[in-house]
Amino acid sequence: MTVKIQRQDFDLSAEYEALRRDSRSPGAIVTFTGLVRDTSKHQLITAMELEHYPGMTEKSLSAIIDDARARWDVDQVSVIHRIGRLLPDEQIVFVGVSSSHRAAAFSACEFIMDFLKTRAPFWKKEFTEQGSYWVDAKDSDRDAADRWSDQG
Amino acid sequence: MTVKIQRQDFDLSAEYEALRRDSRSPGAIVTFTGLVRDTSKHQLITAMELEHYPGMTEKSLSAIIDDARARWDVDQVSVIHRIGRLLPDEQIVFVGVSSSHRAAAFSACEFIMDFLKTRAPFWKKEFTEQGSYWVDAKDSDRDAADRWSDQG
Amino acid sequence: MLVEIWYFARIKEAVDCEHEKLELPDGNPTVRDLVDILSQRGENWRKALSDENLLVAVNQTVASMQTTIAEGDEIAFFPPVTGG
Amino acid sequence: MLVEIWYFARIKEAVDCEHEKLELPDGNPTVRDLVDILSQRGENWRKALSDENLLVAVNQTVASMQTTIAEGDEIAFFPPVTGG
Repeated sequence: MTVKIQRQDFDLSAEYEALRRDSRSPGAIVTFTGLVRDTSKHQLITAMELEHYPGMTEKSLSAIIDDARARWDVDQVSVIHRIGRLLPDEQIVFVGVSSSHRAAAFSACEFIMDFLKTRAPFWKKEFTEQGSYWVDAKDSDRDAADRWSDQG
Repeated sequence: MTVKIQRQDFDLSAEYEALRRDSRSPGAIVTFTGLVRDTSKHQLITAMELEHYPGMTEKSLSAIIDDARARWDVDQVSVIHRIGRLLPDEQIVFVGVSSSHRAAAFSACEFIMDFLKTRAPFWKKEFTEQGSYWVDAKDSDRDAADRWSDQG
Repeated sequence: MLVEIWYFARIKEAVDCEHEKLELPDGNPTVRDLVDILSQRGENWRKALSDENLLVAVNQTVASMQTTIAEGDEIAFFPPVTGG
Repeated sequence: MLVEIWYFARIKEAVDCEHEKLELPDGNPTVRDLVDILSQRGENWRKALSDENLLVAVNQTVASMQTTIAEGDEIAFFPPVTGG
């Protein structure tokens, strides 16, 4: 399990190759990459600033990964979240999961993203031509995380 | 949408960068990569041979992708399936989906894999020290595909 | 009428044939009729084509034993798929 | 007793403070007691800390208004998270 909080960009293929190398004949690798959107509520985004709570961030991500491991048979897990100033179309977040079971890799990867979105202490500020504002938490993200409590 | 059936290996990062480049500010990119396992029913696999039905393969993959597009708001979709002789831990299959919605990207990617496994005309022959045999279709793959008929 | 037939994977190995062109009697034959004709060729043919999991495609689309075959059709017999 | 307090995102901007050390009266104060003390500082503090969506963490674990604070604890106030 690796968790990285960093300002610099990441290289998907390096992360993927690390998962492949560190896994025991995995069979399935699922990756999620989140990118900065260029619009928000019909305004053009010129930049985004990502703040986080050092220490708690790593703790909460580790707890989310532990939860995923308790639910599914996964091999390696890797999470990267960038902080600081980002431009539209830049990579923000990466979650990669390897497993010998395809369904486990998909579920664990999506589960980690859903809880990262609702539990990990990151906050986004969007900069537009009209000004800057803190992004509001979305009901759809809360719903996405809640739905895991109904499932095995 | 790109569908490639090929003998040669593929480069995840090239596929990912193509999805990123061809999408309109996607927000989310999910990739699935399937790798050759090194054991099967407790026998060590020395190689695998992948046969397919040229023409029908492309047709069935296009139909599966169309089904996914009809169900979810996805931007770009890319599928690669290798054929011929493969060694353990080699990459067999890639499915990449970009979308402005994380849940859509996850669902469409998993849906395409589930139906590729049950509908696309590929057949695996495993070679072990004890001999070679055609792989049997798995009930778990049928169940994985069937579960999509209960969902939105 | 002339049709083209493909065999894949374990079916291909069982009947030891990958591809053939075959003249069928006219009169809207079904896949079932074709299977009956092919099954005359020997026990390996009969057994391979009576497998309950056997799949058939007509013109590269999954079909059934009741599907009617027309001049020039491409018919394929294969086991359940196992790719990915 | 001395505690450390962090403020994040829009809470930080509203109270114009990122980090402070504060001497609290002994006697098992709760997060609610701390919020009441901080709210005395002005309307911007009172408003920011009475937001119904306000989250609080004690020692980097999500806590509630009823959580008891001990000497040396690290308390953080922040809005719902929006990463990813």
